[in-house]
Amino acid sequence: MLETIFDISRDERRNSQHIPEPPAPAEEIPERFLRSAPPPLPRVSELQVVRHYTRLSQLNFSVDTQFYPLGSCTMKYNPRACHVLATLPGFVNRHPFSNDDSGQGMLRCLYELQEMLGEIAGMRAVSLIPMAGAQGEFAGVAMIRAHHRARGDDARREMLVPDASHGTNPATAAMCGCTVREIPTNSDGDVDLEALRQAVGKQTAGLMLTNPSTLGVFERQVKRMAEIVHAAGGLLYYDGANLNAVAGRVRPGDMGFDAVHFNTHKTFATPHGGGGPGAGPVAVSERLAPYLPVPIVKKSIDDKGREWFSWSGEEDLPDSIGRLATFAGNVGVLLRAYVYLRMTGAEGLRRISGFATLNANYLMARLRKAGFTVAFPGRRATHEFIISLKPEADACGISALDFAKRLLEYDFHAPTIYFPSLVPECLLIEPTETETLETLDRFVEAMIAIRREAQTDPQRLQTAPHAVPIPGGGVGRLDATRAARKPDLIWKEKMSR
Amino acid sequence: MLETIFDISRDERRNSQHIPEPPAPAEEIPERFLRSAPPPLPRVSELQVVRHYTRLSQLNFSVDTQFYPLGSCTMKYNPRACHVLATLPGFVNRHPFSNDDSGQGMLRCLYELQEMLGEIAGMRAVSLIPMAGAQGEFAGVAMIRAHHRARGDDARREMLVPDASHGTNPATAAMCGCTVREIPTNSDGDVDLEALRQAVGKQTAGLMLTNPSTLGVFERQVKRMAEIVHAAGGLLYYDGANLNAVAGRVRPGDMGFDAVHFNTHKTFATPHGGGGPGAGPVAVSERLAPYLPVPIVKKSIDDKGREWFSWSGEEDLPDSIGRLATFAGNVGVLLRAYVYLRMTGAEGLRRISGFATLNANYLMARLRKAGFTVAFPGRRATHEFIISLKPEADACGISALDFAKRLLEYDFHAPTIYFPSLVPECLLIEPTETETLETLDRFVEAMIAIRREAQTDPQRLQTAPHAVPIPGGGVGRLDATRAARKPDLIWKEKMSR
Amino acid sequence: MPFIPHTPADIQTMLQCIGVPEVESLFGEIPTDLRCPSLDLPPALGEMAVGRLMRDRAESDANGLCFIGAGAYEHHIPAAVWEIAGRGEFLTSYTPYQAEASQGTLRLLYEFQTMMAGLTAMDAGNASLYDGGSGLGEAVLMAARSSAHPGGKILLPATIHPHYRAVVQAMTRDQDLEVVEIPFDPVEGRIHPKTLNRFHGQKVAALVIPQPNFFGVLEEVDLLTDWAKAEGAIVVGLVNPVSLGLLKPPGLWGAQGADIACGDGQPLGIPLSSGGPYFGFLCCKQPLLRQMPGRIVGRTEDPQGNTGFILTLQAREQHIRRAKATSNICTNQGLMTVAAAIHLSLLGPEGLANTAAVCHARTKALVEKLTAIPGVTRLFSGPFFHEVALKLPKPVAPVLARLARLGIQGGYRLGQGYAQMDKALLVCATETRTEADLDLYADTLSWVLNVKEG
Amino acid sequence: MPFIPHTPADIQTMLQCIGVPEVESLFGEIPTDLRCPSLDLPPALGEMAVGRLMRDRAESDANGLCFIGAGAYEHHIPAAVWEIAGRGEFLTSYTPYQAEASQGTLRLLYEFQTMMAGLTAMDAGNASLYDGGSGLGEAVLMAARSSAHPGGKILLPATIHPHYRAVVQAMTRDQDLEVVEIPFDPVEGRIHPKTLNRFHGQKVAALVIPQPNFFGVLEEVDLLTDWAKAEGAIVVGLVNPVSLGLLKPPGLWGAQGADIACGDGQPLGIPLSSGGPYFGFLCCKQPLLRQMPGRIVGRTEDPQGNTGFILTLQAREQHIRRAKATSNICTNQGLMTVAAAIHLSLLGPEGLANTAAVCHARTKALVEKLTAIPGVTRLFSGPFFHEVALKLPKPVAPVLARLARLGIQGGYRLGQGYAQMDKALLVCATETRTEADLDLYADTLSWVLNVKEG
Ligand SMILES: Cc1ncc(COP(=O)(O)O)c(C=O)c1O
Ligand SMILES: Cc1ncc(COP(=O)(O)O)c(C=O)c1O
Repeated sequence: MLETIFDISRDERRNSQHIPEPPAPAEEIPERFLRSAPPPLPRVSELQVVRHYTRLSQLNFSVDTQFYPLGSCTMKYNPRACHVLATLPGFVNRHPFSNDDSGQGMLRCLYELQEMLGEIAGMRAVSLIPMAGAQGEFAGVAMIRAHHRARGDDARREMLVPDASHGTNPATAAMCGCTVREIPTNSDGDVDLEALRQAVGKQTAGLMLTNPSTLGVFERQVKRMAEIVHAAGGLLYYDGANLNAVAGRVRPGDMGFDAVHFNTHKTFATPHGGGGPGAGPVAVSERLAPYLPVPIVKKSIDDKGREWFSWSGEEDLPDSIGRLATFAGNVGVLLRAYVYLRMTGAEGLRRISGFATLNANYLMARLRKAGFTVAFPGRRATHEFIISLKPEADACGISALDFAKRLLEYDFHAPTIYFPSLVPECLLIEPTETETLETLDRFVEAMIAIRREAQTDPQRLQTAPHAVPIPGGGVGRLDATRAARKPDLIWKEKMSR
Repeated sequence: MLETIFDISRDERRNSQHIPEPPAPAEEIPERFLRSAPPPLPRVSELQVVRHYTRLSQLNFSVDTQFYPLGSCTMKYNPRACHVLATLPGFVNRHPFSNDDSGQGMLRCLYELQEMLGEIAGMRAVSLIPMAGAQGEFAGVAMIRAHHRARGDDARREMLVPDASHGTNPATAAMCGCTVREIPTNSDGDVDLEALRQAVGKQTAGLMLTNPSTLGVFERQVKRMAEIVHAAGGLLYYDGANLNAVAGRVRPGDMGFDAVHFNTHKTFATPHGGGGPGAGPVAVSERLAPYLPVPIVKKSIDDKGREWFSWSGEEDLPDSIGRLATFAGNVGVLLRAYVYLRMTGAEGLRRISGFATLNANYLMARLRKAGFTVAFPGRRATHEFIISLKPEADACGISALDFAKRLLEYDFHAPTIYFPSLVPECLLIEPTETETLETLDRFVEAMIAIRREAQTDPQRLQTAPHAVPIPGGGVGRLDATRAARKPDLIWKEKMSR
Repeated sequence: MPFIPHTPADIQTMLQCIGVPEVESLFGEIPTDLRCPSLDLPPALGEMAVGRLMRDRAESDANGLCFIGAGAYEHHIPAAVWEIAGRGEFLTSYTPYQAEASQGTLRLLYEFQTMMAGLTAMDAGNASLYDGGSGLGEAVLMAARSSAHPGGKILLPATIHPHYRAVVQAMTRDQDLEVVEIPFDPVEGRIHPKTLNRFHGQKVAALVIPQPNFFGVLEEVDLLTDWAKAEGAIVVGLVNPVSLGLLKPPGLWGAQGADIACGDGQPLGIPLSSGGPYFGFLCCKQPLLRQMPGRIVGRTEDPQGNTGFILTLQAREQHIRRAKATSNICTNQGLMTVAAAIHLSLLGPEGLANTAAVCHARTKALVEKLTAIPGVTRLFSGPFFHEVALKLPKPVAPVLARLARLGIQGGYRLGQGYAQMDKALLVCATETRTEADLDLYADTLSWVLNVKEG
Repeated sequence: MPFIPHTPADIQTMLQCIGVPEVESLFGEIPTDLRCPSLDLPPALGEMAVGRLMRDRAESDANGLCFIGAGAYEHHIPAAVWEIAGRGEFLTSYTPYQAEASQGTLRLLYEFQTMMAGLTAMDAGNASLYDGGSGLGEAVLMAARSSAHPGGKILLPATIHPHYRAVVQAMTRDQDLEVVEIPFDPVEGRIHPKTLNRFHGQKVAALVIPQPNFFGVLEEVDLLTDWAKAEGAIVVGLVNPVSLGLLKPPGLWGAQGADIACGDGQPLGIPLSSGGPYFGFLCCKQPLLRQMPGRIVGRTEDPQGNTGFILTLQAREQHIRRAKATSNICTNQGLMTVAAAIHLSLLGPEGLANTAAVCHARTKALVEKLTAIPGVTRLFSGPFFHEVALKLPKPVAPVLARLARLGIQGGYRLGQGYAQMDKALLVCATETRTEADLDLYADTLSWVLNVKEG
């Protein structure tokens, strides 16, 4: 059993190589400002730290170690070159307020990234600032509201979202002071156009849409939807989380959207880091350009005729929705995206969406042939697709959760479960383009084997995982209810023997 | 079951990001020089490579993940700072034949390392060239022979080594054209002085000695030994593999040795890298200095009065035994040792040997109290010590090997077994100074538990390990005989489906 | 094909199984008029060529000797921090939805939460927000939601980082919250507690207290906290985590302590990186727990009684609660918290305490050296931590430009964020600055100030 | 205490258990007159200070644009190579004595052996030697041991790297082996097969054949191999592993192939690092297997029939055979082979083949540009791989010094290794050199050659 770092802490243990000599006591800081006891941190040796966290790391499933078909998350291979080149000393050691002279390399990369993202989105202008997709959404909706406000129409405070939309969409709308109205999906997985028509009106701020949608299908009537919303005076926001399915093939701008965010950590292969960081740059059409969050990289020509890059802030964009990040957003993440795009180029990007789609459709076809229930059997899969385990649940008394937990024991990370909630007992499966045919086939075999187990030994699933087979770290299925009922969120035991 | 990289190879799979565009065919290279088929390498994607080798890595026990008390190997914590600072771009990108101007930083470090090692050894001059301990030994014995040769006494070709000496000692002597005579050890673990006295003579080239010896005790009569050998016209070589026990406290030069090698990968914390690289710098007394292997870093003062460092070769040391490395030896490893020594200083070095010794003596005391048989109960342990499992073997029919294999299942790397061969069923245990008391205590508990198992369930040991619990990589005890009988050393199956 | 493992044979097998002739057919549902011809992007380069390009660009970015703070601080980062945080299993996993397959990340986050709650003397912490500025925005929204005076005023001192205030503005604009700026005392460079009296009884929802404030000055946190609590307001402490090695933690301010503590985690092992990725931390007292935004990890058990860790209190979050969630945050700054947990473990209590003390001592020494230059004086009289505002005898902008050309990043020009401060310079010296660095700066500044304009 | 975890309480517990009053007591067996007072070493520095010191020194080491080869080559190293090879489990494990706890290293080494044997067309390979030079030394000793003419001549062409020949000298001096240097044809820059005829029937134990040779020239390996085999000699092929992407592997030279192949593995993903750590590789045909020095990994099974890997044929090694071992080598260059295996897997057959082809093409282009400069000519006429010896109109040393000051490492001065070659320069261009690099070199060299002396 591995312990926490606090269990292994001991009084008076210290790493003097990291402890600066204490100066003379800080007399001129009055007593009342000072803490009375040293901060409660673990006292462990450097070897203990290295060993503890190295072993902790080994308890994770990750793209580097397992197939990780987590739908909507695009867990593809993150080229190490992106990571290594974005963390070169010149980049990581620069202070955000260092003068622009000292950041021309970085600024040039970001400027070019702005240009590339504008082209990929089919949009006029780009701000790289948002630090994740959800913040990109915030920027988008805030810009839509700024636009209405500027037109003297601040009553438009209702945001439309499909009922299958990702949780960040309605949550974002709410953070921007909008009420949310959900539009139903029809049985084909497209938005119900009639319902949309009835929903729009003078109150409509806009519509937020993911396309391909979170149902794993391409919203075919997107242009009609744009017409309806635009005709009603609303604007359209494109949630770019699923761009890996269509990058280089379809552009949100061409579909009629007014704003879009990218999830660089999905489409452009930034590692997800156990939860982040990512980046959520936004691209907008001409009419929203004045409202982009600042700062933005601008290019000018200096007195010697050379290109010169600098941050441009509120002075240049007086109508901006303002600042969303303290400095310039997740620069290091954006550099990773830049490197990735320089390695793929336009053709590579097209290939990525092509093969992401091929892998998803192949996996869907194989699972369907194996008798699994595909949520939208009449539709092509995009880069992901949904199967419903409702039949298995009804027949064997197992749930999608049970299935997912058992998959871990087969050494696969589980797909996304119970999202979108429209489809009962669903798995949202996104294999990504970087996985091999052999891996997909092994996954299909595991799915079939588990279904067989569901029939013969449902308890095997219901109690899975028994212990993910990792030394010292194996735990069986964890009790989520207990965790929420009496939250134990920090270590409270005494921290030394 | 993980496969080899060849199992997952597929025809026509390729990583185009690493494949340069082929140029026009190399017409001017005549056909007869060219290979007819592409080289037989695996065809795998970058993700496959990353996943395959990441998972392979997880199959290893290592200092970063386990207690690794492998006697004679000094498996202590390797500070990450040494690794990171020795691999800064300025150091790793420099060509060995780049001009000295471009290497002043590196050369200054190596020069100072020479100085520091000379001080630690109590010797006059140092060459950093040897690339491991064994090559350091080679340098030492070759210098001893060169010394005799220069004195016109080339008949001295017998090298004395204690019977407990490490295998590299006699093997080195043989590579230097010496015959080897082993000197017995007395029951206290010291060399039998009388036997030594009788062994020396006109044929004696010298004596190779490790002190503390591989028996985990300090050779108390070392000065008498030096006198005996010197009196007979031989020279003394100090195998520095065990220096971690006495560094900063006793100097080989003061003990009477003429040459010494360091194992930087032991004493100065270079990671062992699954087998290497290490470095084996040699330090020598005045009389052997002319024979040091080249090149050596020398310091001069340039025309502007600044210190200037450069490699000095055969020109400056015409009597050198010559070159042992193509370039300048394992520079990167030497830089690690330099960083380590700058962090410890003299006091830190003394502390290291102090606590290495404390840990070993504590572990020995605890195991002895628990009823294990210590090989030299009358002696202090140095940084390591030996226990013999002969009583357990006789009583339960288990062997030291069985014990070692069972320890793996307790998540400990096994100590060195069956070396030195003088002590039957022995474990040579070296805990090192970087391990905590808690870890030592857990190790003792495991040893006690295994001995109990030996009594109640010897088969549990004899068949251990059943599978080291690592996902996909667990193997039970491997058949060494089968491996040697019909060697299967390379993958011969066809390399694609 | 870069990053795509498919062989021609694989592609055939797969297309056959799907029943389509080519990959393009899979896009048949996309209306043809939407399909775009090829994009105008720079041509694809191999890794070697991109490597050379990026190395050239990185080399042109040199920071020089840095005396800027202003929200981002150069600290010693032990080499082990990123060696371990960069391991593939941390780097390439996602939010730990499948707890049993993510115990590494989860256990680490539990430890991280504990460390942050311990540093701030709070009862709980979350698993990170984007950065300090947006973290403060979330803290303000959280305070507004939890306050006894819903719709009341949010008091935001002008001694808070100007960019933080801008972010709070942007994040609250569409919420119809009344955010009120509190002016500072121009002599002391901090809020004079009396300034607050004019808000007495005016339904103050929350007061944000920066410690140290943007000028590096220490606010009278006890008095301010007591005042706010008496008004029934939520107190949000905005703190520098390294300063907490030395300074009283927000949870202990005044009689009752602050309710929420937040700040930027960058000083805890995160490189400067031109501003990001950093991470925002957010901790709170028990009663506010269910108003917290972001991921939270809890300890629980499996059926065998093994301890395990899991994302918990998810009913606060967007993926469950949608429009009613406490925030829209989904992806956070996970990997940065991995680094921070490792960093704090390596430093330990004494490491953090001494680092804070040395930062203070170095800044004090720097200020002594700089104010020895004729015409250079301290702008404010309040006690400071590791930043100090100076007044120069000349406008700051050209001085900084000149210093930069001489390899010194001399500080933050306060005129950027505050009116009428064109001659004010904010300087910082952390434990990374040696005595020789300070002397070099003082000598160079002295020289620059004496050079004739031109 | 740096790297020592003991607390005062721990120390007391431990001393008590041992039964001594203090740590010093543990050294009581060391004669007092041997104990030294404190050493004169530089004072200990914290990691931060050492970091700054090393960064300053590394920054003063800049390589510039490099056209030197001469045994060490700048190649593209995919970023993934060291990201994975640097993982703690590879970095901090030891020689895999406990096979069941070292399957990672062992399986990788088996793969590495296979790749090297495949590249060289041999039957087996070992797990590395120190470097190319010492590896050749071992190969020569191995050949001498295995030869049908024990005590016979070892023929070592002068077209072999001068340092390699020096290492062979040093390693064989005390073995009483007769190592004979073979001169090269001054026009072609390689061994003229006729040169060998004078050794006909003279008990030649072994012939070493470099391909390409030190001048970059391709030797007539088929003819040389056939001659040596006819004499009953062992043939040792000394090869550049990248060249084997394009060139015929030693195992296929002549009618029977070479017996041993060796060389330096540096071009396979190992950074230049001023000369090391690199690794030597050694492969051989089946009959010589038990004469091989170094670790060898074999495939075997556990009782359940699981495949596993283990160190094998240990009866050759020093720890078993002591004075009768095939070599004294113990620690080898393990981690470098980890990098090489990953590197070769990432490149694959086409990657290595194209790299070799591009190296050749770049060098060809470079030579065309340089020989367009008046007075610069090729020194030798033989076909080349990726290095070429040039004759300059002036002594090379000052030209190189001047080029270095302009940021170009222009090549290897052949006068260092060969008499009467003071105007000869060995240049190399790998796939890392762009067309623009070549032009820059040509322009700069042309300028330097035209500058008036003084
Ligand atoms: C469809 C969709 N939209 C939005 C988001 C939010 O993006 P982020 O997590 O980067 O904030 C996600 C992330 O999972 C998503 O899948
Ligand atoms: C006592 C002793 N001598 C010599 C050596 C050889 O050193 P190296 O492995 O560095 O060649 C060792 C290595 O294990 C050793 O333990």
